[in-house]
Amino acid sequence: MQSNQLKKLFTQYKMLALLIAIALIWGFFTWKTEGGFITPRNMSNLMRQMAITGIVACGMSLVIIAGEIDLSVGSLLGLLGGIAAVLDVTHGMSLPINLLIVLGVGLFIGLFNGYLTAYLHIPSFIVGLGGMLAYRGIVLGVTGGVTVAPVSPELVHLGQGYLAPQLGLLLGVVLFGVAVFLTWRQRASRARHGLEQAPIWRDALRLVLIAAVLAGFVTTLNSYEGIPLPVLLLLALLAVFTYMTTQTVFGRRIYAVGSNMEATRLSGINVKAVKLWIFGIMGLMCALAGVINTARLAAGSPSAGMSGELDAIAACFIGGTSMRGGSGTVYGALIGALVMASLDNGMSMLDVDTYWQMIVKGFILTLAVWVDVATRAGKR
Amino acid sequence: MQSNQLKKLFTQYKMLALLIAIALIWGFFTWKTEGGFITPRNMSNLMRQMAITGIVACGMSLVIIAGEIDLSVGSLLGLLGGIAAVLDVTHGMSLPINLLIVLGVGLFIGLFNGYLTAYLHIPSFIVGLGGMLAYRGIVLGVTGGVTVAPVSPELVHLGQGYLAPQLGLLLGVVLFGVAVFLTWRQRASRARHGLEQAPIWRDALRLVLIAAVLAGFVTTLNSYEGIPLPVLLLLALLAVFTYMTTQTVFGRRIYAVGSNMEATRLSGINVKAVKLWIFGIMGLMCALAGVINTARLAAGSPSAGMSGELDAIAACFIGGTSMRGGSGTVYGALIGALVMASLDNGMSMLDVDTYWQMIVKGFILTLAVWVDVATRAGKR
Amino acid sequence: MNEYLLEMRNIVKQFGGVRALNGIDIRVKAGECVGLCGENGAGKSTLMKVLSGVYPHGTYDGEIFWQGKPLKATSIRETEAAGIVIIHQELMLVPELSVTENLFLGNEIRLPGGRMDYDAMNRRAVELLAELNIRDVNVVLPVKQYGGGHQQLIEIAKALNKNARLLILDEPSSSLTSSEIAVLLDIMRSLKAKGVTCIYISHKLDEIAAICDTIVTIRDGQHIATTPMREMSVERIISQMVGREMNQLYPKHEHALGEVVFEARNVTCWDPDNPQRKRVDNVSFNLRRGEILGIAGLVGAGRTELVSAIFGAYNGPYEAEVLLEGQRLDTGTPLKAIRNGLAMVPEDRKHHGIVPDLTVGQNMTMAVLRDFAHATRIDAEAELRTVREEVKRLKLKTASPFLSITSLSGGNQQKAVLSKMLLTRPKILILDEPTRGVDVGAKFEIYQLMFDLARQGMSIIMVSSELQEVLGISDRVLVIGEGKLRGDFVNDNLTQETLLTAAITH
Amino acid sequence: DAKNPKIGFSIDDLRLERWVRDRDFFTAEATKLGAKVYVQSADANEQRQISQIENLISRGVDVLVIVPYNATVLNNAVREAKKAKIKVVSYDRLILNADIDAYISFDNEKVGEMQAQGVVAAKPKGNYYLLGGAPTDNNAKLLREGQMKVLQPLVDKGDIKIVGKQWVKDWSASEAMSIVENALTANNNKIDAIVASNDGTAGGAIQALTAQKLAGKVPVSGQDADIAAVKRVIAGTQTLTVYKPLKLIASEAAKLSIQLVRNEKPAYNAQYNNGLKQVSTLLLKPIPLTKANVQTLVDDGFYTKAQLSAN
Ligand SMILES: Nc1ncnc2c1ncn2[C@@H]1O[C@H](COP(=O)(O)OP(=O)(O)OP(=O)(O)O)[C@@H](O)[C@H]1O
Ligand SMILES: Nc1ncnc2c1ncn2[C@@H]1O[C@H](COP(=O)(O)OP(=O)(O)OP(=O)(O)O)[C@@H](O)[C@H]1O
Ligand SMILES: O[C@@H]1[C@@H](O)[C@H](O)OC[C@H]1O
Ligand SMILES: [Mg+2]
Ligand SMILES: [Mg+2]
Repeated sequence: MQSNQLKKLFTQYKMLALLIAIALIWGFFTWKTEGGFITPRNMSNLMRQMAITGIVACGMSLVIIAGEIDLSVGSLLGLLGGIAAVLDVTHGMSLPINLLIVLGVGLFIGLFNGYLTAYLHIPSFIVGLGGMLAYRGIVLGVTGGVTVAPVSPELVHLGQGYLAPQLGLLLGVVLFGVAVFLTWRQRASRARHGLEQAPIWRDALRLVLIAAVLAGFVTTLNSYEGIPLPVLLLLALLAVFTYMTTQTVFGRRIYAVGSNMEATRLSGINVKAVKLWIFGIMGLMCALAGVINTARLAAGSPSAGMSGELDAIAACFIGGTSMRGGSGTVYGALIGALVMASLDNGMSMLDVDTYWQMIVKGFILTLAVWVDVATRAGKR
Repeated sequence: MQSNQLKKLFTQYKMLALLIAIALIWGFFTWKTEGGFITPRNMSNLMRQMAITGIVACGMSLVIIAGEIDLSVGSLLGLLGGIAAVLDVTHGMSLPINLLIVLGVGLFIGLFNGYLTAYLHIPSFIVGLGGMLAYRGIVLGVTGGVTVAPVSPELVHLGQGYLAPQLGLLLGVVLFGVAVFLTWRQRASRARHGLEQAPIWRDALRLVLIAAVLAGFVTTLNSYEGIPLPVLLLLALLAVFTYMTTQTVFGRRIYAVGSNMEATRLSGINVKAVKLWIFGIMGLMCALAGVINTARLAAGSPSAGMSGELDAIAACFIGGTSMRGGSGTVYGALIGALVMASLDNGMSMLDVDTYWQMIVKGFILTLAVWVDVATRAGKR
Repeated sequence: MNEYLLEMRNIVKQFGGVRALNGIDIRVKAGECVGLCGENGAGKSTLMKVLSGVYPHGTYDGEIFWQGKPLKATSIRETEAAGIVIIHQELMLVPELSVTENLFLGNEIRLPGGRMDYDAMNRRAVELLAELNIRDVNVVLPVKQYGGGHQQLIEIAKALNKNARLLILDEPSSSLTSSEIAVLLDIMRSLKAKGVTCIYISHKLDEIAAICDTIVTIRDGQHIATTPMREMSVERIISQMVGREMNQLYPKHEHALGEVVFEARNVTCWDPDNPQRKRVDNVSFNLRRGEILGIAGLVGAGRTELVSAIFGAYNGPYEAEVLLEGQRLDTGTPLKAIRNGLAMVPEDRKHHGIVPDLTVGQNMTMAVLRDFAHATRIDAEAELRTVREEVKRLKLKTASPFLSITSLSGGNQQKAVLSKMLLTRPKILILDEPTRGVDVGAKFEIYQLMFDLARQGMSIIMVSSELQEVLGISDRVLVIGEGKLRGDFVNDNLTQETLLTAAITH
Repeated sequence: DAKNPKIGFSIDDLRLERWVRDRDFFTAEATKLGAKVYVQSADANEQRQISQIENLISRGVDVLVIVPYNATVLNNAVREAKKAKIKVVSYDRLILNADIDAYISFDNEKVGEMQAQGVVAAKPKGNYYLLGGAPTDNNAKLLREGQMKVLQPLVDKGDIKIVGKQWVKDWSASEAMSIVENALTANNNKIDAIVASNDGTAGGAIQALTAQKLAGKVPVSGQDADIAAVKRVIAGTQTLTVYKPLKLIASEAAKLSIQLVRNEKPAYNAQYNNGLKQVSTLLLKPIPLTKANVQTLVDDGFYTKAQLSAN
């Protein structure tokens, strides 16, 4: 029953396996690079490198939880990044307006994808395939196939800037405060409803853990240059999405739709609208990712985001989102993105041959999901 | 109820919509190219151009009918084509042995994919994603990233050769003979079992139609150079796969597995073995497609087959294979491949801008599936 | 040679932490028909799955002896080869394959080269169905074209085709009407005459009483008693199952009927696959406040279609005019229907009722989640409190509302789905086969709840294939036949014969 | 016909900036000479390129001008063309093992040499990082060979240490950026020079350097004279780009192909062996372009002055 014990542990704490995997991967690269991997600077790089995939993966995890898939995100990201670059470079538009337009277009295209899927009942796989071609075509049309550069310093700052260390510290403290407040509020509310309380030491332990993680994160990044802005954005998204999926009506409905759409419909939920908005959010995420990508490159490239959908999807699956829909978490997807980015980063630091990099990535992706499947309970 | 009538017609003869679509597409291009599109020579081109996607689509349709998907086929095709080229160029191996080895490796890798999916329960989407990376990595390793050329004339002949016109004619006649024989045998068997017969005029009409299609096909291709060998192979595969999926126990089990895996398992069928072999067959198809591709290129290229999986999958879906598994036909997939190839061919003859080509293809793909969905019964 | 054909000794089966079977022993003599009785979740299906190799040897503890020899089957193939054939509780058909292909799935008749011998199989299929008195099924059409009742019969035919020594039937009759059940029981008797041993599971205890020689009752995964039927009565079976006496099955209470509150006019539904054919043909009826209206009919009569159309959930073209308290309602979708005070508990629990990835509590609050939300955030504590109250009110058996709903037994899943719809506080409650596959105890509770609701002024429409239930519960009964309204009876000295006659005659 | 010939122009990938310009210059010149041009882009897909060439043949063109995606795989397609009596010109990249009529190009190996020389001139000693092209592009290999021709002696001498080299998938700028970020980290910023194989990847590399405030201090090479790159050269963050006078090659190619159709004798200046035959070649000179000679671009009409000074 030894192995069963282990299985149970993994089942209960799904993320455990992933965290162990990350620890192993980091350990290995740290050893091989003689510590180079674990330096604050490389951690900062790593986080920045995962940011774009991470942003897309946030949206993608909703889509997959709802039982759909979106293959068009790579092209869409390219298109929206391209639009941002064109507006910035060619039309000299100011950053806020530019952002607003790009987000608007992203939302619109996302809703369009959602409309095709939810209302016209075209399987999302097909909508995605079609979009992948069409949106890439439009990027080429919009940019004329030419790299649009150089973009304005304000835009570049979005991709390359840092949060000043003091602000980062402040942020950490505020976040911890929020955690304390939320814990207190939950206890109060449970008391009010006469529900039993979790033992106080457990809540305390949780807070201590949160404090440790926050402190580690902020000090590491601060000892380089501060929290990179794309990473900050990713954190904000993580918070918003986690809140949305766990605390809101809409979030609960995403799981319901993905788990049993017909039963959800018969419970008086407008499943079409839910799907529509999920794709809308996906479009917004593509807009953010596209802008950050353009900012990081300081240029709008017609091939930006190529095969970005695969990275995002892989991140979700590595992070334990179920293929069949109905279960998964946003933080899982981000950990998945971190695994992939760590591999890329570590191998490129080690100067591993491209073909080995591809083989290793393919292998790890499959392995990760296999571990997830194998340790999951009951199913046979 | 007018529109309902139409719906019913489309539902009953699913291929009708597709055939009409092809007629429209061909008509349009013929008009626009002032007849250039419909020349025997271009028809020959068109068929050759669709052959590789068609071969992969044959295997892919089985995979999708069984409720799975295989994203690794593009890379696998590249790998197997690369191996064929290396064996031919570097090791000067004779064609039959080369073919045997490549088919063997293809089968083996296919079975490996199948094993991961069916026995280790890793979702095929993930196995495919992993394979897509890993196999492409191996191609780069095997070829050293350079194109392997020039391959031997025998191998090239496989991709560029033609069946002598007389033989083509003979083939047409033989095929018609087979059709007559099969019709007769079916009637005999039904009589023996005391089942009611279809009216004789309907069988006769069917035979006349078959004769017309065969005659048109053979004479068109013969008036250029004859039936291209890859097209011949594709026809043979169409016959084998149609026979397999409609007449054999194994074939029917593919549908059973895709439609209700649990029920199939509880009927005492080894669903894992069925899936294993479906992937095995997919591997074989990749081997054939890889060899033909190498033959057509007269070289093994490290980027061969890139994104070939998308074409094959799109062909299946356009051809009416259901996303959810359990229904679809091989000839549908080939008609799907023909639609895509016709668009590519026609637009390139018309000198349409690439970006427009992509937009149109994305649009048509989505449209085709939408028509399929919209005319399909019942679901809302 | 051993006197027992089958012995199962000390069988233990765990799912995660849950012990579904807790050391069960049962023995079956050759040629007898054993009735296996127990409440929902007692472990009947699990025991039979262990026996038939669905759970392979090694995934459970204990021993199985078949004809005196240990049986360590690791697959269904092996048990079938030994002559053990099971008809599962859930329909196990492949919707896309033809009826013939389903009947022969796994036992195809082959021609050389692995070819299917369609002609031979089709002929045999027609014969098999004829034995079951089914003549309106075209064996070359896909099985998905046929409704639940027909599918169940096809499933039985499939099992008969396998030449079983031991035939296990796990609730084969739950979606059959009484005339079909009569055919089924006849077939069971003729099988018995041919020396086939049977294990029969059903919550319809009169069927068990009619054909079984021995009754085995189990409770909470443990064996309670094995008794010859001649020493038993339905009442005794019930008390063994439930662990207490139950003197009455239908807790009929007097309740006052009010004015007409609901009206459905000219409901017509067309077949989604065949737009010419009407599944429901111009049905109109009304409903009073506090009334329980039973809808009876043969399988495939179109009752499910009728109520789905009223609820805006019918999957095909339809027309319906619905009036509540004199107002025309727009019930184009379930959402609108619910907003207007209608609620429906669908027939197919697995596909239309539960949401498997959500917890018990989340399933219950699904339809009214908005009520718990402040701005956007769900007040988790308020939600939990409501769930707890509901669990208590409906006597829903679950260790915790945080468990996955799939871990509940069928009857308790049914209660959770019922609770989901009740939380919307409907004026009109539609129940489609509310007690299908539900054990007597839970049934009783559901009936009681229905009466409570009716007394509080809710009007209830109950579709049911169990005529006894219809007669035991309803104030008024509609009979539907071939999509048409065939009768509207006040339940006063009404008999099963009257209803059946109405259903069958044109 | 010879008066108004039809030219089929099959281009590897119009998603790369330089080919867009090639197309425009080529079409303009050919139209002026009375020809009609059909342009096809294969989107970096050899199979598609072959199909498109076949389609151009069906279309009845008189001459094919091909920018091969993969120079080694067009043997069959060229054979088809010859069968239909169509002349074939290999544009920029030499089609190998095939019966082509002419080749017009800049020498890719030469480009590689110029890239390396330009960087060495700016930083004769130190740690070098080599940023290659797409691992699937044969040209990327040729560039690397050219670069090594210059660098190897210096490595042997001990002046230069190559601290890392990577190929960049699809010539992707963002991939290049990550690679350089990681390389800088792995080497504690002790990278003194980067030999990048084209302007797209150079752009990514320079973004990574900017983040370390090293842009302008670490020499970076490129090629193609992309507008963004030229601006960087002017700003001093990119050391050089190799300018291949596209207008020249495009108009020469247009002239040459029309001459072939009209059976006139083009003025070749070299012979290249493509594995099958000696191919008559018109070789044009690539020009290393630094801040000192950007004016060339304006003089050539490659860019306007306004374009270069904008932003
Ligand atoms: N796959 C499973 N995973 C977890 N628990 C299960 C599983 N299958 C059954 N159980 C549990 O085992 C117990 C016995 O279930 P079983 O289906 O055998 O009951 P049953 O007697 O057939 O009930 P019913 O009359 O409702 O069909 C129940 O508590 C059920 O929740
Ligand atoms: N999912 C479905 N797809 C296609 N046809 C269906 C489906 N469900 C039911 N039908 C058709 O509708 C007819 C009536 O079905 P149904 O069994 O629901 O009627 P009913 O009167 O409610 O009987 P039951 O007692 O079985 O509920 C069936 O004969 C079947 O042909
Ligand atoms: O000009 C370059 C070309 O020669 C190479 O093949 O692809 C990349 C381009 O930048
Ligand atoms: Mg059961
Ligand atoms: Mg019903």
